[in-house]
Amino acid sequence: MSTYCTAAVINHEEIIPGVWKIELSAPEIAKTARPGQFIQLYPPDERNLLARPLSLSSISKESVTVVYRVVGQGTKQFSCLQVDDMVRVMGPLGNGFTLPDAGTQNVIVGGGLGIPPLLELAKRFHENTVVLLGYRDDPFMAEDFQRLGLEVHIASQSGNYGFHGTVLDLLENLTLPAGMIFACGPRQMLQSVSMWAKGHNVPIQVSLEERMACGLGACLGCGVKIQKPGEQDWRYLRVCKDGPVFSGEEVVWNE
Amino acid sequence: MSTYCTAAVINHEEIIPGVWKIELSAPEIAKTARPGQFIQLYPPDERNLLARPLSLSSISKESVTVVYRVVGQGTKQFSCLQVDDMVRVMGPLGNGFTLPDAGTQNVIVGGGLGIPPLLELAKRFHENTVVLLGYRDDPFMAEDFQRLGLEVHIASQSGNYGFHGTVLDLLENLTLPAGMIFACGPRQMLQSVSMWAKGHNVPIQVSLEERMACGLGACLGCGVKIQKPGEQDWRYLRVCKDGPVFSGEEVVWNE
Amino acid sequence: MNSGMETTIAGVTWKNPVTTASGTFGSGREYGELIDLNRLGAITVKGVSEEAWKGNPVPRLAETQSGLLNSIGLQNAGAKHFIENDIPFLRQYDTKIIVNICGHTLSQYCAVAERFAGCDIDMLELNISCPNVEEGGLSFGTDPHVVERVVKAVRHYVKQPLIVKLSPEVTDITEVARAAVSGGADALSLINTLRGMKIDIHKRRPILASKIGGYSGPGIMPVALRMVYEVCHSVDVPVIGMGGISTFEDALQFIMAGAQAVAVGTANFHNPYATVEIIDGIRKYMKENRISSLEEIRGCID
Amino acid sequence: MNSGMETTIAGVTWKNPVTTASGTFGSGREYGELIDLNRLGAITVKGVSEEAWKGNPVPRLAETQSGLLNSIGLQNAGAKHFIENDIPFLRQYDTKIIVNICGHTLSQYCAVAERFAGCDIDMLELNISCPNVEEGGLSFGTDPHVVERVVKAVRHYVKQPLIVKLSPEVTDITEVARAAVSGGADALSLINTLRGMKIDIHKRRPILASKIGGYSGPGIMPVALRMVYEVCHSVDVPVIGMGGISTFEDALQFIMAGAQAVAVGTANFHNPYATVEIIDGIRKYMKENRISSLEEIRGCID
Ligand SMILES: Cc1cc2nc3c(=O)[nH]c(=O)nc-3n(C[C@H](O)[C@H](O)[C@H](O)COP(=O)(O)OP(=O)(O)OC[C@H]3O[C@@H](n4cnc5c(N)ncnc54)[C@H](O)[C@@H]3O)c2cc1C
Ligand SMILES: Cc1cc2nc3c(=O)[nH]c(=O)nc-3n(C[C@H](O)[C@H](O)[C@H](O)COP(=O)(O)OP(=O)(O)OC[C@H]3O[C@@H](n4cnc5c(N)ncnc54)[C@H](O)[C@@H]3O)c2cc1C
Ligand SMILES: Cc1cc2nc3c(=O)[nH]c(=O)nc-3n(C[C@H](O)[C@H](O)[C@H](O)COP(=O)(O)O)c2cc1C
Ligand SMILES: Cc1cc2nc3c(=O)[nH]c(=O)nc-3n(C[C@H](O)[C@H](O)[C@H](O)COP(=O)(O)O)c2cc1C
Ligand code: FES
Ligand code: FES
Repeated sequence: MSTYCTAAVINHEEIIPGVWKIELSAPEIAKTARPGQFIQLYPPDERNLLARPLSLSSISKESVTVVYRVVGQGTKQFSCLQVDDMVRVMGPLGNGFTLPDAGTQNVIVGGGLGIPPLLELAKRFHENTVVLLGYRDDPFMAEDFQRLGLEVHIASQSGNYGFHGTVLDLLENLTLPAGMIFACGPRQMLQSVSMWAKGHNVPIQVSLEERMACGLGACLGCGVKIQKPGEQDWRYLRVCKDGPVFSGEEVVWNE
Repeated sequence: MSTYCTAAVINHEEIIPGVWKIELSAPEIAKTARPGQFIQLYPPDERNLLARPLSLSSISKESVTVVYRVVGQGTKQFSCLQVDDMVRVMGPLGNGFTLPDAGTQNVIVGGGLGIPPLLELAKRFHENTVVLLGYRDDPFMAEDFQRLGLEVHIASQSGNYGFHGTVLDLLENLTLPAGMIFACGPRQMLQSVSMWAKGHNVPIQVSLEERMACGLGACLGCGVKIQKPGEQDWRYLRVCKDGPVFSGEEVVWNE
Repeated sequence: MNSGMETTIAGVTWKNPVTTASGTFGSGREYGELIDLNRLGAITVKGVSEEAWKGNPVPRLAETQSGLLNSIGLQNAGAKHFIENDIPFLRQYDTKIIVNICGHTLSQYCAVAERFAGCDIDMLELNISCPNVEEGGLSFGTDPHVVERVVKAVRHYVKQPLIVKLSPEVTDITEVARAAVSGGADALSLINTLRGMKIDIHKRRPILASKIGGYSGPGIMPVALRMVYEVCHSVDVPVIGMGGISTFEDALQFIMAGAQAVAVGTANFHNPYATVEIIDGIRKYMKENRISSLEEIRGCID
Repeated sequence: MNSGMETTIAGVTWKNPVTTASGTFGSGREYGELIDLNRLGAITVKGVSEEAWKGNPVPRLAETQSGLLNSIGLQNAGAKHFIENDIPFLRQYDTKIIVNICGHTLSQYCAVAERFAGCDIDMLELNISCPNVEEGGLSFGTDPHVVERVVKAVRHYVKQPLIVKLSPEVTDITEVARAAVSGGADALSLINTLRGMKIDIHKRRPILASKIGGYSGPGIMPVALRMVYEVCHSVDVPVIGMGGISTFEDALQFIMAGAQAVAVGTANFHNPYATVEIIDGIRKYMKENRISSLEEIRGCID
């Protein structure tokens, strides 16, 4: 069940240049939200008709937090929101991650802005979990994962920080066999991690993005090619309703 | 010469319910502004493309003041402006009133929201001036005229205040012969005052309104039917550039 | 109790004049989580074709200033799936069901119309105006002669009152409207989207994978209102007006222009409560202006 | 010094690809108080007819969401007045002069074209697409056969390069574009306004005295861009794109769609500096993206 409401900004800070963390007071949304779900946040300038989908980064009793990068008109406007400003929001939306059976060896794989959406998931895991974080350059939010007491490995493409390489390299170097992979990040990364998972026969859940209008599953704007086992051909499922989390094996990657 | 700039709000108050007085810091505009001229004020919500024309009510060295009634989307937005907010403005625009020769017996006739635009004009007169103000109901800004030491007569249609009637009744009751009439108010009132002036052979300047786009004289959106003495037919002149002040005799009233 | 908002279109009485624009509201299921579907005069569902259609490649959506471009391409699971899943769902609610149908060829149109003939639905809307499919769709909707022929052919299979949905992409909308009526339309709906484009100047390519998409939202409303006004003055069948309606003021403009009812599309994306807020707003306006029936203001613009 | 922004249209080289849309900028005099007219690639003036035209009744303007309706009705003081007053004024500036001409009848079009034949102007723009006059205007602009005939007839009297301005109110813009070219157009400009309407629900009447007016501004841009893209892929003459352009990003979209130049109209009302800000913005984009000539990006959308 999702809600549409006007929420007050409780906290808002720029965590690294161009990337903001915003906490919204939205008890109705927080109540039922699960890791991997997202909200639709409406830009204050009404010339922008469409809400922007942003994944939940953490969920508390009364509030939800998302982390976003300023990329265009909508996120630019969000970055101007002040504490106590009101903003229209709808959520929680989408399926979220399916939590594994206890005892599964979880591997969380995040790249760039795909990292924050994995934090709430990581909070649900207390053991048997390795977190692999890939950055282009300087890292952010790594300490949020470390603080959970999980095993965290970091890679950066620039080599400025942690391992000089990608999360795929980190995956290759895993010492334990992975039982389930949870991945969020650029499509390219999700594709290669899914290929790796397929090759190693590890089930994988990936969180995808696509442009959205309704966010509810009604407009069919946000198609992703999915071919389920046993089906003869792919068909478009909806990122907003059938996802954003899909089984990596079922995604038809080659576009 | 007019300027287009962003001006800070210096003062803003609701003087009677639904009517606001706003003072803008705009030295460039104030420098050359004359009584009877107007500004174009741009609504903050960019879905409203067009600026709103508002007549100058008073002009100081560094600032200009306008008084407006909240009637629609644009003026509603203006009423939400706070002191220190910035707003886009263009001005001064239009011709303004032509000041009479010294010694002329001036009659200033204002009705409703047509009253504030006459204040700056009244300030330029120190004697030989009668001010006739007509209200539907409760009066506003009458004291601003009284404070100038001019002879002020008030009428209200409700009879709640002053003379029970219209400014036309006040005109009829004038004891001195009028030398020049300056009028601003609803079109209906301007028409009847112009008829009166014609009948009494008194020259009259009226300030008119029409919907505007450019405000500069370029788009020909703001036509008013004018027939100048000696011309065979009327033609559309521009309220924004050729007016807003016209000779009441030259306006073709019957539409 | 009579609210004064009841609206009869081709013999079917809606409790109020507000429906949803096809394709923006699915079959109501998703928005039903947020609003009470019983409130709606009718629900017009996403276009249904005889067989399932895959739809167009993504990205399928592009936001423009005060508008939206879409190139969904009428993705749908086919008539059989719809009949089994959506009609029973919709019948739980006290609202009329309007099924929007589409096809690539005339025989596909006829087949899907025929399939719905025996179904428990209230009205059928024939979409001959979708800009997002290669064959059929728009090409059927722009030439008055073709329009008349297509409507006549499909009409033969239709058992419910038939609404024909017009494309705005024509030189003279009244000509097409008259053709649809003489082909047998019981009512008309307009407008479908205008075709539009948006380019990403940094990536130097169109935002939509299909390059061109259907333009909807507040940005098309002046055109939609003008066309509804023109059509209402040209034909005698009732008109369902749509195109950018987002507020009750917008809806009333269409009704004053002569529309019997209105549909709300893109506005749902901007405000999921749009439909019910519009219904409430119309009621409030009627009360404040002592209007006891919409007939008093409908078509008051001559 | 070559800025990379020089644009040649039908043999006339503008210093940059930005002009004003006819009717939104007068003859430049008024905006000249606020901006330096020397900055503009060209100035396209308000439509001029052979005799003076009174124009339509007021109100002539209605604001819509992200748009504007106008029904000026081509009010102008006639060709003689224009030639005596405006050409000498404009010639003071280092910019090209484009005169937009209109008529009620074919012979009026020819007469005004002939009158400008001997005048010191750079290009002539033939407006066969104005929605706001009863005769001529739009009716000349929608039927491809009529378009070809009108252009051919007027062409005969024209001495300067001839731009033909197209109406968007047609089923297939490329058909009309090809007709104009085969009639002898050296360049095309598009789009003129779409026809739209707005109703005051409190007064229960249209805002415009003429009821229907021409719709312009950001709300029409998706349609304008799509049409410019389609026309650029259908004819070989240069195209001047317009319709809602308000920022340099908008202008670049038209150039990437294939436009040789762009015109800025309604945006002037929202921001009198729009034209010069667009020119500066294009220059900045070129610098940041190491583009030395607009040719590198023009028409990059295939
Ligand atoms: C399920 C989901 C979860 C997401 N979670 C996050 C997150 O946690 N943090 C984050 O920074 N970003 C996230 N994104 C991407 C985010 O939605 C876009 O960056 C954002 O919409 C851009 O909006 P804008 O107005 O700034 O950009 P503009 O380019 O001005 O937006 C124009 C239109 O395109 C859409 N759009 C642009 N980029 C994207 C994109 N990558 N995905 C979907 N729509 C897009 C916008 O929503 C808008 O409708 C998520 C996307 C999806 C689909
Ligand atoms: C020269 C001039 C001076 C004016 N001075 C004053 C003044 O000092 N105080 C004051 O309260 N009002 C004044 N007005 C009227 C004022 O411009 C309108 O009340 C205002 O534009 C309404 O804007 P809105 O967005 O609230 O209304 P809306 O109805 O939402 O506006 C829609 C459009 O119609 C235009 N419009 C609506 N009413 C008028 C009108 N009466 N005149 C011109 N355009 C209109 C708006 O500018 C806008 O473009 C003046 C008008 C003119 C032409
Ligand atoms: C995402 C989307 C999908 C649509 N799908 C359909 C459709 O399947 N059948 C149809 O007849 N119209 C379809 N339309 C057109 C709408 O029903 C409506 O005619 C148009 O959007 C104008 O109304 P609006 O501005 O209120 O959205 C679609 C519009 C949108 C935005
Ligand atoms: C107030 C106004 C007056 C116009 N007058 C003319 C005209 O005289 N001749 C003409 O060809 N086009 C005229 N147009 C159309 C514009 O030149 C332009 O084609 C249209 O407005 C789309 O561009 P825009 O959205 O940038 O304004 C006029 C437009 C407006 C808004
Ligand atoms: S955004 Fe509408 S179905 Fe996903
Ligand atoms: S508003 Fe443009 S000429 Fe007056």
